[in-house]
Amino acid sequence: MNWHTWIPLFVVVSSLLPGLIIFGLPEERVGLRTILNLTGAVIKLLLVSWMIWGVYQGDHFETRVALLPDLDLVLRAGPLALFFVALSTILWLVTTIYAIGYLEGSPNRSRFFGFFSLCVTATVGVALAGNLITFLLFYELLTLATYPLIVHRGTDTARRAGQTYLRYTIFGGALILLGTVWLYQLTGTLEFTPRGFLTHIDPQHYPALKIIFVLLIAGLGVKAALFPLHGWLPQAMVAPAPVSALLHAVAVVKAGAFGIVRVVYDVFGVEFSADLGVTTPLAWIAAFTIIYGSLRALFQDDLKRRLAFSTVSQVSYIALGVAIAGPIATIGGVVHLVHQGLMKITLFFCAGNLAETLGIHKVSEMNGVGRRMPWTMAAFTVGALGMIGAPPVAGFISKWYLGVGALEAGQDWVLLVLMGSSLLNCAYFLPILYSAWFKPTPKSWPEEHHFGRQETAWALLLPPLITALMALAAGLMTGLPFSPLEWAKIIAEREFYQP
Amino acid sequence: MIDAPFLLSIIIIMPLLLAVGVVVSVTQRVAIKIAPWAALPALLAGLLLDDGKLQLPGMLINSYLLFDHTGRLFLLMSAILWLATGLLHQAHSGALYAQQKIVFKLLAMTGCFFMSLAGDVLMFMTATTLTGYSLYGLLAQEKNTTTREAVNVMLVVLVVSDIVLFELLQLLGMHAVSVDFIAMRQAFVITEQMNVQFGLLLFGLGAKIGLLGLHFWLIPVFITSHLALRPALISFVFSAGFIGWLRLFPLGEVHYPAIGELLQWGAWLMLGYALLLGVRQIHRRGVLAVLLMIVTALWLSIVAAILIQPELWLSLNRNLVSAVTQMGLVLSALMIGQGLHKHKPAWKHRYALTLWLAIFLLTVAPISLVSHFVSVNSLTVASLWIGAGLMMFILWRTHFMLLAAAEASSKSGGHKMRHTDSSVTHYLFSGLVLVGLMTAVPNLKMLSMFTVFSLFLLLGSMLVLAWLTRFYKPTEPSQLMSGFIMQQFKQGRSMIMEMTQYLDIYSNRLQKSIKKRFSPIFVLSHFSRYERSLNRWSVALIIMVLIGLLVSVQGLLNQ
Amino acid sequence: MNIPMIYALLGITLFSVGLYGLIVREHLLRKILALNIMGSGIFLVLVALGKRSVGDLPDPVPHAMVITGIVVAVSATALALTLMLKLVEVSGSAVLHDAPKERS
Amino acid sequence: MGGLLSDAHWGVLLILLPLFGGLCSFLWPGAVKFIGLATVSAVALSVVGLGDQLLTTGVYHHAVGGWGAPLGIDLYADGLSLFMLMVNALVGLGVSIYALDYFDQGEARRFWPLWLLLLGGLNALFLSADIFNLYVTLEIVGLAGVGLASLSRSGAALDGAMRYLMATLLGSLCYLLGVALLYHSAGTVDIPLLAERLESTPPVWAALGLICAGLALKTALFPLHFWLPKAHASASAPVSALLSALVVKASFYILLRLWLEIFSVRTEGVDDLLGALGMAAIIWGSLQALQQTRLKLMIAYSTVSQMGYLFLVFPLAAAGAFSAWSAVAYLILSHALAKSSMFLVAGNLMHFGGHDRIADLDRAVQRLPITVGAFALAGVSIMGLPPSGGFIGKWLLLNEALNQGRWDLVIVMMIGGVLAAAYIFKVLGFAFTQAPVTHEPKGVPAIMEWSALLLAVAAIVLGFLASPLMLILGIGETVQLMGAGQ
Repeated sequence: MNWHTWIPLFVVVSSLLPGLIIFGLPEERVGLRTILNLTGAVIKLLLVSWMIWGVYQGDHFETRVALLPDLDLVLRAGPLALFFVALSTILWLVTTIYAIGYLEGSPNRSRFFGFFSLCVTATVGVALAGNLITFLLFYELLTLATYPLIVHRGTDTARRAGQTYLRYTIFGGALILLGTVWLYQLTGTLEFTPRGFLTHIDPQHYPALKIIFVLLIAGLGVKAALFPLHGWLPQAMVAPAPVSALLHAVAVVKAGAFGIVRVVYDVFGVEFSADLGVTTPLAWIAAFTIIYGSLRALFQDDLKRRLAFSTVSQVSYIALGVAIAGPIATIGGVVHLVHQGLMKITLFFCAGNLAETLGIHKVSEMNGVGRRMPWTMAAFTVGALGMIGAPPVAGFISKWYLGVGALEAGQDWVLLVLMGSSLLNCAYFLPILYSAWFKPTPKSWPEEHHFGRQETAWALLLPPLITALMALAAGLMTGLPFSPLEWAKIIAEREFYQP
Repeated sequence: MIDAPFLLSIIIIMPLLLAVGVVVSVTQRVAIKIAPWAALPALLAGLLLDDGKLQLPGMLINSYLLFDHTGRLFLLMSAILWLATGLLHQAHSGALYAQQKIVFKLLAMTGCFFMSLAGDVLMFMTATTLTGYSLYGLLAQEKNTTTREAVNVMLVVLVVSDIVLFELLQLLGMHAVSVDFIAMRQAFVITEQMNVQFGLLLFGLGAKIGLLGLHFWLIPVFITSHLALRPALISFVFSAGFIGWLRLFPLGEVHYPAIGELLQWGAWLMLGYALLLGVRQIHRRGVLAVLLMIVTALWLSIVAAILIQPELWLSLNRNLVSAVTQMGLVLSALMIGQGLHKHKPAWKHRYALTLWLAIFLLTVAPISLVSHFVSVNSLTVASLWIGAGLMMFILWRTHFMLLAAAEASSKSGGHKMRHTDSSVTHYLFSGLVLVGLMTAVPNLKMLSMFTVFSLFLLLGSMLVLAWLTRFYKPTEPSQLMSGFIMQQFKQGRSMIMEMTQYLDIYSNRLQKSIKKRFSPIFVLSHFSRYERSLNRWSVALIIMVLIGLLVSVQGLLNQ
Repeated sequence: MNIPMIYALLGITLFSVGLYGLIVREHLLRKILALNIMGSGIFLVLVALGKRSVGDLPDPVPHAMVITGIVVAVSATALALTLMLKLVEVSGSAVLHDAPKERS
Repeated sequence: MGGLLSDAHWGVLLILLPLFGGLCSFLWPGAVKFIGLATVSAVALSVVGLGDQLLTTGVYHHAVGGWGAPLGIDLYADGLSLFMLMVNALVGLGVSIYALDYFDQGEARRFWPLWLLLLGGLNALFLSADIFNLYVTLEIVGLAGVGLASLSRSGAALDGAMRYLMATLLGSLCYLLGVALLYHSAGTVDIPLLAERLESTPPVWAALGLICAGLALKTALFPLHFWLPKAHASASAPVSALLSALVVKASFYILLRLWLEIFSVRTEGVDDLLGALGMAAIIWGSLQALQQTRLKLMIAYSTVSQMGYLFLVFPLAAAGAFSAWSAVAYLILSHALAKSSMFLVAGNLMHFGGHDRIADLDRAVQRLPITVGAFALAGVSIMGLPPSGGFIGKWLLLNEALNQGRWDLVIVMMIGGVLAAAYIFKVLGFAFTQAPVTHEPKGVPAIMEWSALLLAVAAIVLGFLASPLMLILGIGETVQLMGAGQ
């Protein structure tokens, strides 16, 4: 009974099992539900850290289950997979605490937490997938698990937002299915191999490979909110704050970006896709999305919609990093996967706090919030500065590597895009900070809840602070061996550019 | 001297710990009491510690704290200035939001010390941003809107200059082997598009020290900043501006006469503009902003000279740094002290004496550097002398104007003495000037007899000139340059808002019409009519017969 | 054209007459009658084609099939008639109404 | 024990048991529920026995009454028929458990005998080896189906049943005429013998045309689907589940079986015609389903669309690849499970809210979580999203279509999947929201909810059992022959 073959499966099951049990729990069993949630999260964290330690030593973790006679489901824990799994596990633990606090006293929480753990199972599955078919399976499971969360409130707007979400993601899923079958037809295998498995395909198939690349990237682009396919993200903000925090800042959007990284590096191989000539259009689309997302965010008065458009623009950094096809740019793109997750989830937590404690949803209502809720706004400031790329917080490292990587790959125009996007980020984040800290507080808040001496409930206040500190630490302590940057370097030289 | 580089980290950790102490309610009272003395460890370290390097394992990308001659001098300057700020703050601190101000003050202080100790580029960028944002937090506490606008403009300029600097570092990063200053300087030397990078550097660092064209935020901020924050402001401006030049730009290693010439003429232009602005400026602190521009002009002319003859730099290095710190100290002394004579008529004579000494020190700093260039570059010598003269003229003129104003107010029934106890300010004023004198001593030794004589000659002539022009008052008061910029900014913003509103309305209308015409229900209703026809018996059965026939005919055809 | 072929053709004509009747006639009783006519047409075809083997003994298999066919036809018609009666009882008319104009 | 198991005539048992059970339940109405369930589970066990026998000794062949091929009736079971028997057993078991609580005493007395007779007819159909026997079993199934459809005695049910009766009778009569012509030209009705003797003469082609038309009408292929929505929507829930999942597939099985063996001398024309009709069925069925406001009508039209998928195999099978056949078998099984579960869910919702208007499914998610969960899982299989059996079928079909470069089939399958997602999620969306008018709900017994969930979960688990099922399909040389032959 070699343990190494079953750990990836245990990691996936460790959130699936509590989820299924929670579905069965009646509404009032709050205590049991919290225990189940937290134990699931802690177990997963322990397993993941064991695997990280193992992979660091060079062990090999893989679970293989036969699906079709010559095609089987594979869960493999490579450095890239663990990178994303670690992110989603930590943030799941934090978001569960936040969700428990946020949904205090709201109806049908068993259903919410059930689907919540299903979502995390799907995200972990997406990360650990060893071949394209398993990736597709968990990718579609992610769509199915997130739909009920978006429609959780049960209002008509929620239903319509759910419909638009589905229209995009189901369409994206169909594209990926077509691409995968066609690829399977051409190559006969779908296993993720470090530098792509398409190099031996004879050239007369190259036009077909180009179309497959477009199909796969379009399908993944839906979830990664690339320009034409990002429409669903701002509308999905109707979901409760923990949903928009974990899902639309970390799980769903990152699954798309992670998928793009997987396809470009492990299916096509970055050199092969570069001389196939498909990476430059992807770079242009990603660049355009960065600018477009920031521009749209500039004029959104609703706070969560502004954050949503900022997510649209920030996630395209990863796509840009991948599309530049240089080793340093890869590190930048991959490390932004974690940094953006940490920073964005802090911002969404704070937005949720403001909505929950003071009933503020609009940016114009945020005058003087810094005085009423100093700690939340401090976390928000750290997140916002990170997004702008101000040095102490994590954002600037990924921008640094992206910039240097772009120059090293000879694509100087990327530097202008990065500069423009930083300016636009300042333009839509600094006014918020200015009005929050320095404008006088209004006489009364829309609907204010008092939580005794501290500004808001512990469960709501702790998570943003934790993630803000993590973002700060990821920025300052990048030299440490297990920091996101070092791990991104391991990924780059182990997976993508081995000589 | 103690050789213990690990002590360097205390300089940074002490203020941060205090900041946390202020925030946490339990230790709040104690922390607020200690806060003003937070700069003490930095001062002691500056005096006692040897030069050294402290590797910070985890921090950023293999970054380390560097403590060398320039670092020491700037650290000392920042420490003194922040000590002054702490004391002033304690004396004048308003009750409102004291806690928030102290936190921002401690953070800004950490940033300033970080700047002088930063060993690598990213650490330096972190320090600049940290100081910039926390200083903005401090300055924006003011109530009146003019201060708010001025400080907002300052923030915009700082942020833009940071981004430009970040891009420059990325351009250098491509060639640099690692992130620290030495590697960056090498990269600067071997790059081919030198003018692009020098332009970025000029823009990035110039924005902070009032380069011509980026100077518009200096005057309003200097005028409106709170008394206690002025030394801090000077410390930030000098560290962010000049340390960047000294550490990042490979002075003495790159020979670039073309840019040198251009820069020299630029310096001259700045001096001329400074004269024009100085004369029109009647506010005593506005004048000091102009002085800062003159200092920058002199700095650029020196840099131009070094670009033309790189070998000058070896000898010039130490004097230049001490001259700059000396000017910084004296400038901050003037920032606090200039309006003091109104408060304590009794101390009038002591005040006048220190003021004269301050003016003398400020002007002697550039002159002391003349000896390096006297045989080499006449243009630089001329600009140094002119710069010194200009400073003297402007300072004297403001002094006389203040005296005239004092007499006028004393005749009109005595100006009510402001209640704040200004003794602390007095002591700090004279203290800063004395420290300035101490830093100037090594330079003064270099002065030849001839230069001293010509200096006094210049002093006398400027005195007379200032006395003559003290009655000339510009017609309308010096309008805040920043106001004009703010209007442009506001109009641009409202125009963009209108345009997007129009876009939104138009796209909504387009969407509605598309939805109505191609909505699925509309299209599908066509199908339901066909469906009903299919449901009739006769149609269905005819189709069935057709299919049967079709199949059999198919078979018969290709038997 | 020997005799059995004629009978086979007659059977097929009966089948098509029945089919026409089924398609055109509205009333259910007529449709059931039409079905019976089609059934008997097919049985005639079966019997007619039965005379294949050389000897004068006819081939027994089609006869077996016809008997089963008749049994099936009878039971089907019985079911159809009772269903029609039930339909008349419930909806008053023995005509299959096409779907009423659905309110769109 | 192994010995007894392997040589017992499971095939005969499979036919006799349901008939015997039907008679008993007719004679003793009091214990009808017990007899019914016992018979259905016995049938399931005998299917397992037959499966085991087939796996050990290969194809099962039994001449009924000892008579030889030309005259007597043979029973024949290979991989494909075993697969269909499994479909019968699984769906039958699920629906029977559901029906225990669904019918009140009066209706139960009439439901069980008819249902057991239907089961007997179906088993006989899948085991028969000659085309006339297929006709007889087809008739049994048709009449039993009409009887069941008219069970609820409402006006709509009777109207639907009548249409259904007319359609099935017309279909089987055409089929009988086809059989007559085939007998005339080949002198036998046994399928293997027919396969050797047939050559392409005019009567054979006429027979082919008639059989295709007749069976297409009974399988409700696109233009001839008029009778299905009304019949299936108005019948009571378990009955419509049976009709949609099993009866419709029986005639498709016959067409498949005949196509597989007799019409080996084929032309592309006919394949492509059926393929084109199949594609049209997918698109038309989904579009109609999108428009329906009532849940059961929507599910019925979804059946029309899903049947289209099955017909896509004919153009692909011209090359006789094994994966095309396994894809169809897989699609049949997963569709049967998913569709029956959906109809049972519709039954639950009718029972709960008194109506099945989709727009007024107010907050069904909180009040009937298991039922809506079952609907979602079944929907996943219908849409062909990964974890489900439907996905495997779709994957194999797509693979085969791409292999032969049939891009039209690929595109239509994609559009079909997306449209299916549209109408299924429309229902799920309304299940979350609050309906304008709320009425007091009636409790739904647990067995009914859990049986629906069981069938839906089976459809999902099917996705992971691909390789063993493929093994079963491989028994019997017919499918291999096709694969190996061409």
